[in-house]
Order: sequence, then structure tokens, then C-alpha cells
Amino acid sequence: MSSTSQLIQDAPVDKRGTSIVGRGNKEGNRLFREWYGELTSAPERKEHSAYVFVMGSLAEILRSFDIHTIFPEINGLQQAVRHVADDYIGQAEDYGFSADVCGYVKADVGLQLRGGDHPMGKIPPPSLAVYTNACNTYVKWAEIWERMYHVPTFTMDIPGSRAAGRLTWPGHVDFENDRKYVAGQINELIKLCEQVTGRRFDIDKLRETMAHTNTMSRKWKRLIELNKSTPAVYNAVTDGTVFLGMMNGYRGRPEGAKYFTDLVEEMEYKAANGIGTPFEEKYRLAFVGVPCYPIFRRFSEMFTEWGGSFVGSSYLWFASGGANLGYEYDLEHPLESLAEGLLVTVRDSMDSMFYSDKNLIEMIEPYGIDGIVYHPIKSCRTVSTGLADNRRAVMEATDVATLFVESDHMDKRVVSEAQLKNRVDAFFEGLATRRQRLTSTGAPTGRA
Amino acid sequence: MTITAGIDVGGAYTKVVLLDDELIIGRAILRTGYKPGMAAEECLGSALADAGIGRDRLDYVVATGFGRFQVAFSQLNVTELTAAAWGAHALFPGTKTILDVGGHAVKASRIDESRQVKSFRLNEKCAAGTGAFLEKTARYMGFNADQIGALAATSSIVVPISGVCTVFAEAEVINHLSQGIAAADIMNGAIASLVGKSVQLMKRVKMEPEVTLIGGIMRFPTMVSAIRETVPGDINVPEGDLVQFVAALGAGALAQHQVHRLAEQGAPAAGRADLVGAGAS
Amino acid sequence: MAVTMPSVLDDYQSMSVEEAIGMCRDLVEDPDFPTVQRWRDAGGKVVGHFQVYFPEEIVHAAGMLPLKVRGAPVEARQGESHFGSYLCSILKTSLELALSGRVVLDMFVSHPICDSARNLAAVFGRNFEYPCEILYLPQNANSAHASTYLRGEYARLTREVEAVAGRSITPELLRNSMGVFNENRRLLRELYEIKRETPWLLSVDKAYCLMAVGGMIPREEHNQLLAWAIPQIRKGSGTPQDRMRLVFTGGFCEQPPLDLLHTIAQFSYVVDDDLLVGLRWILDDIPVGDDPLADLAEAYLENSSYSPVQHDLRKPKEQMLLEQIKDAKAGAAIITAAKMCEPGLDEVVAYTKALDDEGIPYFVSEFEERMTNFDSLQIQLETFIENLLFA
Amino acid sequence: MTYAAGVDVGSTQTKAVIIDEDLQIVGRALVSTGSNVTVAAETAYEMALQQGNIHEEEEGVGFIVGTGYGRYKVTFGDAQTTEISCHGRGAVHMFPGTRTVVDMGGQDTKAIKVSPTGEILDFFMNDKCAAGTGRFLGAAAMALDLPLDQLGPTALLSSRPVKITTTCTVFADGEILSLIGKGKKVEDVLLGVHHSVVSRSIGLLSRVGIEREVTFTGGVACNVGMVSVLNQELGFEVNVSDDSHYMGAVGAALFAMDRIVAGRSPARRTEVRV
Repeated sequence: MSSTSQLIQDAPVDKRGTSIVGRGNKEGNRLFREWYGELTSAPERKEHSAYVFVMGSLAEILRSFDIHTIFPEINGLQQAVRHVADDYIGQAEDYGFSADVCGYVKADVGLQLRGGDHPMGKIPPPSLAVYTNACNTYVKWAEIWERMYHVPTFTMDIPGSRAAGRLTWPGHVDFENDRKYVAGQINELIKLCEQVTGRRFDIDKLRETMAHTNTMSRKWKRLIELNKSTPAVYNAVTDGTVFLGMMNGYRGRPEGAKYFTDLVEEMEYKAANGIGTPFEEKYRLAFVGVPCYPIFRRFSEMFTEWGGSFVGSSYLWFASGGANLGYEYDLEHPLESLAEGLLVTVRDSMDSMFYSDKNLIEMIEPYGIDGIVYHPIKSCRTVSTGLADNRRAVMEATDVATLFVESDHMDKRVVSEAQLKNRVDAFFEGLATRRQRLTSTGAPTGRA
Repeated sequence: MTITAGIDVGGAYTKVVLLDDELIIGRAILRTGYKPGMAAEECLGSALADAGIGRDRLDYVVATGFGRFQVAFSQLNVTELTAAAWGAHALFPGTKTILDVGGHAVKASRIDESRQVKSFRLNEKCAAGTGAFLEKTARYMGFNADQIGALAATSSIVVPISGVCTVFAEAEVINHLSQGIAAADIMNGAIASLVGKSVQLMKRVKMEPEVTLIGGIMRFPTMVSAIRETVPGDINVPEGDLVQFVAALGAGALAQHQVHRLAEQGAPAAGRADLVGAGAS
Repeated sequence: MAVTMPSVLDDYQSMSVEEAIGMCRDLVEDPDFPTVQRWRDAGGKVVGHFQVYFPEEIVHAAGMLPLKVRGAPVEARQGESHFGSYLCSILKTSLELALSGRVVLDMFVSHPICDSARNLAAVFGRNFEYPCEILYLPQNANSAHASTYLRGEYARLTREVEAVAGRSITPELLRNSMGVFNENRRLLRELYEIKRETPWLLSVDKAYCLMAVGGMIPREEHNQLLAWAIPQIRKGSGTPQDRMRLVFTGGFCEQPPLDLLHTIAQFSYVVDDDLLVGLRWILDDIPVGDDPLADLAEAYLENSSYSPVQHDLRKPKEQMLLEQIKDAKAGAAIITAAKMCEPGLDEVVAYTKALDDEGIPYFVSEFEERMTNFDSLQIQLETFIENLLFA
Repeated sequence: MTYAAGVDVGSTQTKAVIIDEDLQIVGRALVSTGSNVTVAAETAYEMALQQGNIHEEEEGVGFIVGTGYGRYKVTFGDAQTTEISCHGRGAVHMFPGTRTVVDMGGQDTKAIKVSPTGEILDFFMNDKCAAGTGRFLGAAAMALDLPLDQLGPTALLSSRPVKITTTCTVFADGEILSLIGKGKKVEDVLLGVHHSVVSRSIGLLSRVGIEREVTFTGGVACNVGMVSVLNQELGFEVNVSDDSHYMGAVGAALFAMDRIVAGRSPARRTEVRV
């Protein structure tokens, strides 16, 4: 049984709980429930909560004001994996939202209409909302809360790459123009937090949260590299989702720093001892897009039962807010480097969605990728719009096998298990014949 | 006494209702086929026969339905929504919300005391939520449309059918069948999915009681009872197959209204059929 | 005038204004963009910019043709194969125009108006050699730093444009171009005034053709056309009819087919709308000072219209719509959204709730640029009118 | 003599094919799938045996491969393979020059890119919407109450196709009837229907890249109208086999024969393999 299904099923953890292997998922599940517990009880303690998003959560600043960060995206995926999303979505559609609107948005609208009743606990209303433009739907989403709660909403506008690979760096006139803009907005956000909480901004507290994020980013980068080992030490789609929950939920917190330090220790141990995931690894795959949460476990089994192992996922790049860069803030100049870091990491999140073809191609050799699975979803134009074209580019540049299957990460109505399985089976039948040919001609076949 | 005709040229069927003032004196229904104009002619003919009167007795004719512009002899053309408002109001003066589930469209509207349509929504395309879906499902399982009600009535289980596209929803049906699920339960599921989509439309027009259900699909008691389960307040359903004639009845009632109005104005009975006709292309 | 702009329109002065509008309609509906062809044949360069707003002045000042990329009612046979299932049509047809060679560009610019639009720049970039980029218009219009940032972003764009044009854009050239576009927006305001004050003289579809053609011809020429047409339209012979005055909203990006606008015009007066709002985004003349880029940036943020794709706490969209309806003395609204247009569909919810609260009648209708069947729209329109007639 | 069998369980029809060691088709059968998939598969298989008058007692069928959406319901099968692989394999077997396959069935259309050895290089199917699939033609036939086999011939009587934009099956009859209502000729409307279906499929084909030769398989390939419009739109002739309807089953039978030849045929099993 895959570790994430424990997360889904609340299944008891086995006796080997003490051993280092499997610790990450066990701890992850515990911390995850603890986090939702905190959120549920926050109002009793008169604590403030901010609605934020995974790409640029500004957790470092919010945490320095002891403002809880609530991720509607994570609430949404929990509703889906717990098979209750359709009720919430239906309620939002009755409210007037179209069937074509993002399922995360509708699951959240339904949640708000129910006063925050969520399978993981009770989600408090926001004291404020902070969001970047990394996904434009964030902005439209926040407008819904403006109307529902009349709370302050803050757009942290972060200009992304103007074109593929055209990255500018400190010192460059364009970079500095962007940085000034972001730095200015950070000061405006700090003032807003002071107004909301009635507390003075404490730069040393900011240093602390940034230091924790530094550790987490460093470890996150390492974690991603560790899956170059054969067999893969974790499933980038299922286990990866647990890690993402921790990365976002505990960003800027000591628990988060410790969690990822331990996790890297676990994965290094597994790598050193050739310990893989519970499934036999026949084909090494990269995942592009957002997982299919309504049938999360089944979706992953469709691949693992053929020996398909997800060693990498673009989801771990953009949904971690660009932590994959391992960017570390300069604690001597917290505000300046927060602006720079935000710009660099959120820009990378966007690049991982709009321009990921190059990164994928570069990933094939070191990670021994046999196939790339593209899973664009109805809900998310941000992630999905470019994927068909991205795939064309990758197939032109390499002869890696690819699979393109569409469904959704929330809306069961457009998830057809039979259709998905049919395409996945055909993909693996193709991989099998391809491997026969390659082995017979002695050509390299990834790591397998 | 004023004799008027209301003609509803629908996608599947054409219906005619003859009114003598308030009283229904004749009606007829037949398949529209692909010559709506002719269908209207024939249908009016049989309705006149049914009433046992001659065509010369007609004071005013109002046409409605998608084929209304093909009706050569109407003085006035109005939309199904307007006609339905008049029809539902004539049968149930307390009507505030109308749900019309037809073969190809589901329409919800909210009206006021004076039959003014306040708000309305039509089903979006690509929603497996039209009457046609029920008939397709039934046909696939070897039943005809008239057996749908009786079939579903024998079931107490609702098999979820979630597909957005009717064709893929059919595939779901096939899958259920192949897993040995009873046809009745599948029919029930199909009805439930149609009801769900219809009720959502009513919510979007901010439904108020009384709700009046019209359209051929309402012939099936299961459909009606399923709606009753989810929708609070009074729900009216026209007697028997009258459900199919509500728009035609409304057109006839509107025709009566026109005759009297024009009489007051002393104007000749010429409608704005031509004006609206300009909208046809 | 530093740049000589070739004339790309046929001689319309000899036509009746109706014929001239017919000419515009043909040009607007022609997927081969003949005026752009003529411009290229005369050796001109073309910068395509996606919806909604783009500072065309900068491209104009470099002597290039700013082409408003707004899709087209074409079958996106090649375009489709570069995209997935759940996308608006304008994205696919815009790419189709370029892939099929109907439109040849020297540069393509998209904007962060929506996530599909940003992706479009990446897709173009993977398929074409010429520069394809995103102009990051600010999404935090309420930051004190937005206009300084935007001035810097415009400066960056200016450098890119200069590189493509192979000539530098002096403040003088830019000020001159800003004058041309001020004039253009003034004329468009006149056009909309006619629709608002005397709608029987100018139907929404005709006004649209006159306006839209501006996005594909040199703006000087558009100014001449409008200056020629407007007085004649004012002198028109139409007589007022008892029709419902409507505001049409939802046309800010993907464009509804002209036949849809025509259908509406047959039953009602559309006295205001948000069609191609980008051409009218700046509400008044831009003051032309020492720092024209700063003036452009300031105008974008401080003196602009509204749309579902700009977030500005000072412009709650449903409030803006209600004001628009009030100012246009309209009795009802048609709330539309392009299929699969996330920002548009999100806004429909807020719009309808506000209209419900105000008791303003409206109906909701989705459209697609390639649709040809308007039955459902027509039913809703007629029901509206019948309600007035048989109350 | 050893035989191999392929059983293709589609959403509307089930096909079975028996081939011999020379890869020649010796028996074929087609039944409508109906509500009991397993029964349909058995019936088709038995009928194919009879047609090839093969008596399992003496000369056995060495291996059976099930394919199609109901492949896991072929409880007497020895293995399952997706129809994607099978259509690719079948098409390359029938037309060795095949590089692209377009398969049009009841409710989906597949575009498959194959290597000379029949290896699947890429494939694409319509997921979200059945618009412009064979089902749309079926709906047109029902609306105009024409027998399916008359669709093509009738359409080809026309020279002026009507432009049809709504390819949504649900609204097909409405759209078609209103066109007829507006006085359009039946054949012009039908040709329009064929054009719209073909252009949807070409859209799908260009996702995998249209490389000659193109082989047209599936039930819809029996429609002469579709073939001629497809040729016209592509600008070259596509391959169409008399057995195009059976192509999935043929591919499955070929895979079955591989297994026999590879001598890896397991003891006949009859339990469900899911």
C-alpha cells in the first residue's frame, strides 16, 4: 500500500515506525493533521489566518506576524482524495459557477458556503488574503473572498520570465526594475500585516522564518536530486504530494526545517542501501502536470502495476514555489534578499509551467527517464495550456516515449478511469516493444 | 366567444391547442420531422377535427417552439419561454418557477404574477442533461420511451452516472450493464442525473414556489417524484399528457389576450409575426 | 512625420458610408488579413499583440504596424494539435493564423491577462523564430510602485521593439505616435457616443466593424476613415424605434461572431459594450510630456477602463458594470463569456448577483468565435422583448 | 494446424477473427455487443470458429487475445492488449507501408503513429467529447431516418456541402433538422456532416503527425462517403481494407500468433484476468 494512501486512508502506521525508512511519510501524516488542528483552533486563540497559495505564499512575512497560512489548493486536493469534492463543487455550481471553472476555486467556494467545514477540520475565515500572479486564477479567486468577507486582499505581483530561458540577474537593469517593484510591494504587505494584527514588524523574527525556509529549500533541492538513484527512493507523484504538503504548510517553521533534514537523511540511507519504493521499478518516468486526485491511488496504480516508477515531476518544481532551485536568502539583508528570492523562485515556478520543455529534456539522461507522462487537467490552464506543444517540442528533440492523458485534479465528471487505463496500457505496451527493440540493438534503455 | 389556436413546433413533436375563451376544445400532437411548416399544418388540421370546427372559425393563431418561423398562418410568433409562462400561469395561477424539460433543451424560468419572465436559464450544450439522454438510455437497454417511467419505478437504487458528454454517459451505461447492474437502477441513475442538472438550472434563476413542471419528460412519475424530493414547496404537474401541451396552451392563451387587447385598441388582428420573423435567418 | 505609412485601404471616399462599413466588415472577417499583407508588401514590419491592452504607440513610433491578434473564425486544424481540450477558441485560432502563414509577424507579444494568454507566448516562442514574449503589465494596480515599474517595463519593451525595427524610438517619435492614438481614441469615443445617444443611427455590428478594422491598419488611416464616416453616420436617416437598450459585456478578449452581434442588433439597441475594450482602454487623451513612457504607464493605471482581467481594488467590476449600464441609460444587460474563458466565467457570477440585487434584467449566454447557431441567444432576446410587449 | 484468435469487444460491436500460421484470416464474425459483454465475446468467437469450420477438439486455437474496451471481459482469453496496439499492428500487417492509422469507431476516433515494425510511436484519442465521431454519423442517420449504409452514397450525391459547426451528437438531430427545415437538401447536409467528421479526425491525426501511408480502420471505414471525403481533404488516397472493421481483432490475433510462435502459450485458462 503506498504511503500516500495512508495519508488518504488514515491507516495505522506499521510496527517499523521506529526505523528510518518510511519515517518521512509517517511524520508527514502526523504533522499534516497537527497543522489542520492548529488551523481549526486558531479562532479560539484569536489568531489570524491568511489565505495564501503554493506559488509564492509569503509565509516568511506572515509567519513573522504569527499569521497562520491556509492553502485553499491543499484544502481542495484533500477534498478530492477524500472523495467529497463533488459535493462542494456542486454547491459552487448551484451558486452560479460554470462547469468550466477551476475545480479548486469551486471546492473552496463550496467550503466557504459551508462555513469552513472540511474533512480535515474547520477552516477559519481569512483575516486577509495574499497571492501572487503566478496563477491568474489566484487573482480571480481572491476577488471572490473580497466579495464574501470584505477582507484586505494583497496581490504580490511578480513579473516572470519574458521569454523562454531569458533570465536576468541582479545588476541587470530589467532585473532591478522588477526587484524594486517586488521590494516596494513587500513593504506595502508588511504595513498591511501591521494593520491587520496591530503588531509591529519584527525583522529578527523575519530572519528566523527565512532561516528555516533556507534549510527547507536546500533540502528540497537535494531531495529532488536523490531520485537519480536506481531504484527511485520515492514516488515523485504520490510521496511527492506528501512532501509538497509539508513544504507549503510548514514553510518558514522549525518543524519544516527538521522534517526535511530528516527526510533527506532517510532518502540518502535508502539510496545508499538500494532501497526503492514498494513497487518493482521497470520503467523510470517523469510526470508533467497535476495528479488526478479524485482517483489518486488508482491513478498511481495504473502505472506502478506495469512497473512504472515516477522519479521526477514538474509538480515538485512549481508547486513548491520554486524551492527546487535551493535558493537561500541572505540573512544579513533580509528584506532585499526576500525580494530577490521571491522574484527568482516564483519566476522559476512559472518557468516550470510555461517553459518546462528544456528542463524535461535535460532531466532524461541523469534521471534515466524512459517515458514522460503529460497529464494536463481541465481545471488549470496555467499548468495545462502549453503541455501539448511542450510535448511536441520534447518529442522533436529526443526519442523519449511520451503519454498525453487529460482529466482533472478535482472534477470526477471528467475523470474516466476506463479511458485513462486504456491509454496508460497502450503506453506501456509501446514501452515494452520499444525496450525489446533497444535491447536487441544494444542501445541504452535508461537505467533499467 | 373567441376561438384561438396555439401551435408549438418543438424539436421532436408539434402540438396544437384550440381554445374557446378559457376552454380547451381541441388538441393534437405529431412528430415534427424535418418539414416543420407541414407538421404545423397537419397538426392544426387534426386539432380542428378533434374540436369539430372549421378553420374559418379561428380568430387568432400564435406559434411558438423552434419551428415557429416555419408556421405560415400564425399572426404572432413567441418563444417557448414566453408561451410556457402563459401556459403554466393559465393552469396554475400561483406559478413562480417553471421547469421545462424537453428532448433537446432544459429551460428554467422565474415569472411574476403578471406572467412576466423575470429570469431564465437554458441548459448549456455538452451537458448530458436532456430528455433525449433518457430516451437514448432506455433505447439502448431495449425499452421504448413510454416504458421509462414504469421501468424506473421498479427500482430503489440510484446508479451514479456522472459523464458530462451524453455519448460517454452512454458508455457508462454500457459498463454498468456489463457489470450486471439492473436496467431499472441504471434508468433511475439517468433520471437522477437529469434531475440534478435541471434543479441546478432552477437554483440559478432563484426558484420560488410554486414550481410548475412541464415538458414531455414529466410524463414519467419517477422524474416528478425525484424533483419533489430535492425541491421544497408546492410542485404543480399538469394532468396526464397535458404536460406536453403547456407551451401550445400558453400560445393559445396569449392569442386570446391579443384578440381582446386588439379589440380594445380597435385594431385589426395583425400581430408582430413579421417583426419577429425578421429575426429568423 | 518621420515614418511614411503606406495606405492599405481601398479608396472608400467614393463609396457610401454603408459600402465603406461593408468593406470594413469584409476586412474584419477575412482570415487572410489583406491589409496586413499590403503593409508587408510595402516592406513594413508587423508586431502582433494578443488581447487585451497593448501600448501600440511604442510599436507605431518604431514605424511598424501593431496588429491586434484576436483570433479569427477559422478552423484551427494545425492550431488544435498544439493544445489540449479545455481551452478557449481564440488561443487556437490565433496560433492557427500564424502556423498557416495567414499572418506573418516580426514579433509577438502576449500579456498576463490570463494563464492561457501567458502560455500562448511560450507556444509561439517554441514554434517561431521571431521574438515572442510576455509584456508583464502590472497586476497590482494598487501598489504605489506600479507605475514606476510599468515605466521600466515599457522601457524594456521599447528596447526589444527597437531591435526588431532596427531603428531607435526617440521621445519625439513616441510623442507623435501618442498624438495619433489620442486622436484615434477620441474618434472611437465619438463612435460610441453615437451608439449611446442615437443608437438607431449605428448598430453594434456596424460600429464594431468600423472599430475593429483599426486593429489591422495604420492608425492614421483609421483616423481618416473615422473622421470621414462619423459625420455621415450622424446625418443618417434612421428613425428611433421602441427597442430595449442593452449593454453587452464579455467581448473583451475572444470576439463574438459578427452574426451574433447582428442578431442582437435586430432586436435591440446595444448602447454600450466591452468589445475590443483594449482599443479604448485609455479613457481620455494621454497628456504628452517630457517622459512619454511615464505618461503611457500612468494612463494605463490611472485613467483606464475595466475588464475581468485587470485587478484593481478601485474598480470592483460589478460596480463598474452597473455604472456603465446607468451611464448608457440601458434597461438591461447581456452577460456573456467566451467558452472556457476562466476570467470571463468567474465574472459572470459577480455580474449576475449584482444585477439581481439591482433588479436589472439580464440574460447569460456563452459564445465561441466560430459558432454559427444563435437560436438560444435569439430565444432569450425575444423573450426579453415579448415581456415588454405582453406585460 | 494451430490457429490464433483475436476478439475485439467494442462499445457497440464485438468482432472475432481466427488466423492460421500463414497469418491468413480463416474465420471472422461480428455481433452487436449488447448488454452482456462476455456472452457477446463468446458468441463472436464461436461464430468465427464455425465460419472457419475449425473444430477445437482436433485442431486447437493456441492462443486468444482480447482487445477493445471490454477486453478484460473476454474471460476465455489468454491475454489482453489495447485496441491501440492492435489497430496499429493490424494496419501494418495489411498495408506494410502504413505509418499513420486513423481508426473510427462508434464513439471514439484514434490517431496512431506506427513504425515499420508496427511499434506504436505515438497515439491520440478524443477524450472529452464524442463530437465528430462515428456516433455523429449514426445520429445523422437516425435524424434523417436513413439506413447507416446509405449515409455515404447519399452524401456523395451532393456537390455543395452545408457547413456544420455543431458536431455534438446530442444536438445533431436538432441541428440537422433545422437545416433541413431551412430548406437545405438532405445530401448537402449529409456531405456537410461527413466533412465536419473528417475535419475533426484530421485535427486528431495532425496531433501525431500525418505521415504516409495512412490506413483507415474501424467500422466507419466502410462508409464510402467518409473514405472519399478523407482522401479529398488529405490530398491523397488512404488504405482501406475490406476487413477494416475487423482490424482490431486481426491485430489481436497476430499478437496471439506471436505468443504461439514464441512457444510461450500458457495452459488454456478460463478464469477472469483483470
